[in-house]
Amino acid sequence: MPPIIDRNKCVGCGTCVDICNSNIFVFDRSVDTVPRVKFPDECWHCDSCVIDCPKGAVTLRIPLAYMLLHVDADTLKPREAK
Amino acid sequence: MPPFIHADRCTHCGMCATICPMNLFKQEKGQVPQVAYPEECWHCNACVLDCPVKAVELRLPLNYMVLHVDADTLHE
Amino acid sequence: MLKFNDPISTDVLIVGGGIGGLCAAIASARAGASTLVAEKADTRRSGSGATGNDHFTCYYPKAHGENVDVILKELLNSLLGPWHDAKLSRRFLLESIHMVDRWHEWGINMKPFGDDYEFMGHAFPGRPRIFLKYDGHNQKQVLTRQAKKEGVKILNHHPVIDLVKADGEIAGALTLDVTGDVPSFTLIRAKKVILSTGTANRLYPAAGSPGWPFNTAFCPSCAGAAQAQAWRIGAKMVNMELPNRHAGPKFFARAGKSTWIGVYKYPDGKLLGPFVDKATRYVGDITCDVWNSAYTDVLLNGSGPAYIDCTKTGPEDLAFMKEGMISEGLTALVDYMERTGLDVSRHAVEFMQYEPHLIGRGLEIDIDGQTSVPGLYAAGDMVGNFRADIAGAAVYGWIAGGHAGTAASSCGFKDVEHSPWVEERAALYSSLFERDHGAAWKEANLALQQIMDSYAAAGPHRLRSATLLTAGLKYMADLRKNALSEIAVPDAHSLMRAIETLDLMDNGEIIMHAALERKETRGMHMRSDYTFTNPLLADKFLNVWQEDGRVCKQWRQRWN
Amino acid sequence: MLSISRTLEADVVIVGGGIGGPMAAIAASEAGAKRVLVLEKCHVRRSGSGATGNDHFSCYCPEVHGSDVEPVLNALMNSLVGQAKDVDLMRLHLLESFDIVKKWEEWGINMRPLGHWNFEGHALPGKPRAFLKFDGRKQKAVLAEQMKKHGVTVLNHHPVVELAKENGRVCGVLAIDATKTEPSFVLVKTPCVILSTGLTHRLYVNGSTPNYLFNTAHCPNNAGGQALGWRIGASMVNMEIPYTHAGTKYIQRAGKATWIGVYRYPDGRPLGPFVTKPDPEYGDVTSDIWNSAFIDVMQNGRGPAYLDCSENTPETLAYMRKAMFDEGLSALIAYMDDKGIDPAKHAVEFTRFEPILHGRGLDVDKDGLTSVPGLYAAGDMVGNAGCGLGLAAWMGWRAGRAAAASAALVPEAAGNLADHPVIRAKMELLSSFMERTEGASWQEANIALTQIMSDYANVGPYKVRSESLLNTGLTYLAQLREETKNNLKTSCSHTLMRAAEVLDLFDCAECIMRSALERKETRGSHKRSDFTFTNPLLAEKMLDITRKDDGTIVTSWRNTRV
Repeated sequence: MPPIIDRNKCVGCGTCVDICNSNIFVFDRSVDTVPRVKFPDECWHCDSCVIDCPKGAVTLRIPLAYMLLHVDADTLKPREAK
Repeated sequence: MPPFIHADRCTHCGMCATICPMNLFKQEKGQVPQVAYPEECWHCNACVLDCPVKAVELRLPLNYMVLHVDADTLHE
Repeated sequence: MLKFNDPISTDVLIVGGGIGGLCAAIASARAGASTLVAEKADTRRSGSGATGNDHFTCYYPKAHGENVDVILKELLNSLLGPWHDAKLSRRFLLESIHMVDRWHEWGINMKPFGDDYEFMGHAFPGRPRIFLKYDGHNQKQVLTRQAKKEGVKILNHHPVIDLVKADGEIAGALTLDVTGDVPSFTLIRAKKVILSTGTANRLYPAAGSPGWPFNTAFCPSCAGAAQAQAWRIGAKMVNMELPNRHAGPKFFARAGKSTWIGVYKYPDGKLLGPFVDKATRYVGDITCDVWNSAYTDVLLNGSGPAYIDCTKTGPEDLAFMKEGMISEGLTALVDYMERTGLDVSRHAVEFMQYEPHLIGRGLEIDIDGQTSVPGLYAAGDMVGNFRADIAGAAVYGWIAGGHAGTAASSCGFKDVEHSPWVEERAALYSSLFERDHGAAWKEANLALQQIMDSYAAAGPHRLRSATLLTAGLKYMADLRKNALSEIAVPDAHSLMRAIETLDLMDNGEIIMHAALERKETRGMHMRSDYTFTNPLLADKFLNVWQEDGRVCKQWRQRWN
Repeated sequence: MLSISRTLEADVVIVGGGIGGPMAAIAASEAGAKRVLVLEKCHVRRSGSGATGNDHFSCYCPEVHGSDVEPVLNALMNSLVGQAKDVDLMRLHLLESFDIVKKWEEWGINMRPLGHWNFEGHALPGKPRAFLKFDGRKQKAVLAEQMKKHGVTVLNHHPVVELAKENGRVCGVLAIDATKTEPSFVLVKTPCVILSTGLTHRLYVNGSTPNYLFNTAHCPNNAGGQALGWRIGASMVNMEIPYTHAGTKYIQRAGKATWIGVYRYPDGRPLGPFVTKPDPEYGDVTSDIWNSAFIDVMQNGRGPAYLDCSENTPETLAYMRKAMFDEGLSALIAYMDDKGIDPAKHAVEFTRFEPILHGRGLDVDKDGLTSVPGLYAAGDMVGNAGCGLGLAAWMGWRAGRAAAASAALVPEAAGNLADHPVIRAKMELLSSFMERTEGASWQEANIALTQIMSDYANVGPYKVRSESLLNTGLTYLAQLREETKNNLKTSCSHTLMRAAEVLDLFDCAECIMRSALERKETRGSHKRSDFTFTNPLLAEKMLDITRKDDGTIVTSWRNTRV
């Protein structure tokens, strides 16, 4: 669902907060040195934060409900070819 | 969605928190119970019925609206 | 009442800092007008083009020959067609290559494969290809940088929430400052206003994960602002009742289906479509663009599901596909597939038809991008009588920007501070913030989606009718009354989302009024009470607009 | 690993303190069982679908129906609770139902609100009425009080998450102590377990408010209780026969027979052939019989369909309103009053809800005994005789008595439950959810499951099942199960309880899909696109499905008992 910020890598530059496509971060430096994802279910997974983070501190977790449905392609062989 | 507790009337007895069939409430000692899991409310009204001082009000989410029309539109 | 910041004046105000908005801004600045872009997020990563695109519709005489009408026919047969005023599409095609040249010059790599433009994807076998394949992964940064270089001022985190007229002409707009936790208003006085707010999403339940309104193929922050705001000041709408549905991976909704290079298959390996049995980087499997409901049909008739199978695509084309996905802005999808061990050389991925959204549906514009409200322009996906996605937004943004920038020099500012309309709208929005407890905005958005899905559904498996649409309009009015009396927003961000939801309700109503008027079945607008397609309406468009509180409807001839 | 806060012993453990559970507990203690323990995931005074009331109790009353039970049995079998049931159990239920009703009245539940035995609702015009109309407002408080009087031990806020079996017989249960934010485990050694966890919701995308998991007709807290029996080898039946309820839209609430009115099209024509004027005795049974009516009219464009109560007399409307309080609909009434929605002036739209496991699940004999010795079941999660308040109360009573007798004959179970492999594995899995710092919420997993079920195992008339769709669904379910085990993160005892429910729902889903694959025909709203006929050879058959101890799953057809 939301971006996950690795506290060890994050330097608190706030880029992700600025450029987020859906404005889902908040960053109150008096409260924490790392931005907080305030509206996780509004993340659109456009990856901007992951790409633009200078320290590669952000990873994106795709919600289970967005799982990518796939099968082994060899199950798709036409019957006679099997 | 969730029950709403009128803090001014609440006596912190914790009745709503104990009997809720969905376990929605969390209560610190001597505090007004908090609704911890609002989207799990089933609107069975138990908290409203069992609150000794009628301090609990239930609000249905907007998208639970009851769709209705004027009955006379059905009788030409 | 929320605080009003000091008002701002600018010759041309651009609403929305996406691809259309930034191109309009550059053209307006080049025409010598002071230009301001009001963007709800940050123009470096906002809108559906946030992290990239890879297809730019374009007419390139060197590749396509001298006759533009051959390419125009191809465009109207593609997924972009067929609801176009051809006059606009022809002008778009003729100016498209110049826009490509400018993008390349500014630093967006329009020639990623060599020294000339290449056309790939969204193509029928044996027919001219009209989609230039480019690498748009940095397009928003480049356009932002170029706009600033040309003197454009950018106001991020300031969504426009209402347009303001003075004696019948556009006079400016009301914006919401969402930079802090507490919202405030900023009034902008402008001689010309260009709307460019993108597709309208979150109108229908998300097909992949209903109840999760942000699982959408296109940017979910784009929620029909242009259509709703212009509707509220009387602008003419067109084609809102003709549903458009995209398709792509399931359940994670993502555009860019033509970036996948594979063929669509049934579970038993039989090919889904009649077009290709092997996909290449030049010609993929067009089945998905043409047979839009394929993935729903196979679920409903039990023969499904349907998959895209890329295992026959050679290693170079698979590497090319992955590069294409990065250009198209699908890095989140690529990372997820790597993390979960999903490998397109071994796995087939199921595809699905997405929910209806508005793209190429909305404001009626003339040849220069002007709407029916003097001084108000529109460019991009929220235009109703012309559509060409990224390229359409860029080219018509450029046309509208140039026209508005030139025209602005010959007219003055009008008063917006004492407009009763601004007073009324500001009071309404403030009331949502001042309520201390009540409904979350998301409840209203989901209620709207439920009503649209029940009473204004899109075909082919769902129908509309006079009774359903009438019930839908009644329930929408009930919802609006409940929402305005119950929504309580805790902060600026949530107020922005609540306003988006109210805009979506306007869009929903426009769709239902128009669908009631179109007494026929056409495309995915399918009436159970009129199951035929009326030839008399083939060359007509339906205009819908508001005049002093009344909804007006009129058919007009299409402009060829 | 989470700590084990308590290890207990009991003669009879009852899982679920709704309606069937308390009746089983009272019966067990009356039949001589010493240590009767009820484990309830919330609080017995307001838990389960009967939390704030019910108003229909399936019952045969000789004073009203006469000496022959068969016509009443026939009416019950044709009602919404009679689909795919063993006739012998339903007959036995009716024959013993009046004793249960009199017991309830004796304990203080108002079974005669009008002063006489009044049978109303869910009835076909001209046919005997099989549902006693009563006032269930206080039923839960009364049953809780009776349990106390009978010395039954009740542990509230103790959801049961796994059962254990030793040489073929049930030997204990694993529960979570959810009384505090920080969860711990509770182990109970017992030779007899009675499952009464109610019907299962949250398997399909919500019918009215997509993915508001808790907008359900009955209590959505009950989710997957059948799986507790399934995992230790108890046979399940009728899982593939869909059941869908209907009612108001968009808030979904049971109690459609409490409304007194006529279903109509927008132009006023009655929807069904049964009544043209509101009739308190029969109601409009269209919504029970024509199950897909409300979505048919949306699909063909002639809708929507409304329930019109405006032609009632003021007295009938007052009576209807009072009955709605009996049925536990006080929240709905408060909302309608607040919004000015008045049944005298407004017609309310109805819709069909998403499929649920109501009267679908464990295969039991006349004493509620499942295929696993020592394991009993009562209520809506029984597959061949569940579905409804009256059946839950009756079978709970019989199961309690049978369990008490069985417990008396069994020596003390040896061995330590904590070392039992199944119990240990479950404790390790649930602990791993608590220890994870980043991860998925239980809602994501539940919603992903509803998406899979709604695309690959949905119900007719507008959705079909097929071999390719069902096999695909099983493939995706396996992926989701794996992904959930590796990613789920819970933060407290409440969310851990929900996570355990999701794991149960996964098992129920697998059961539904495997049974649906086996039933190669179209029957009711189980609609196969690859077998579009109804097979007469299966008319008197039921499909049992069982999970062997080695994990293999076997299906077998048996005759419906008549």
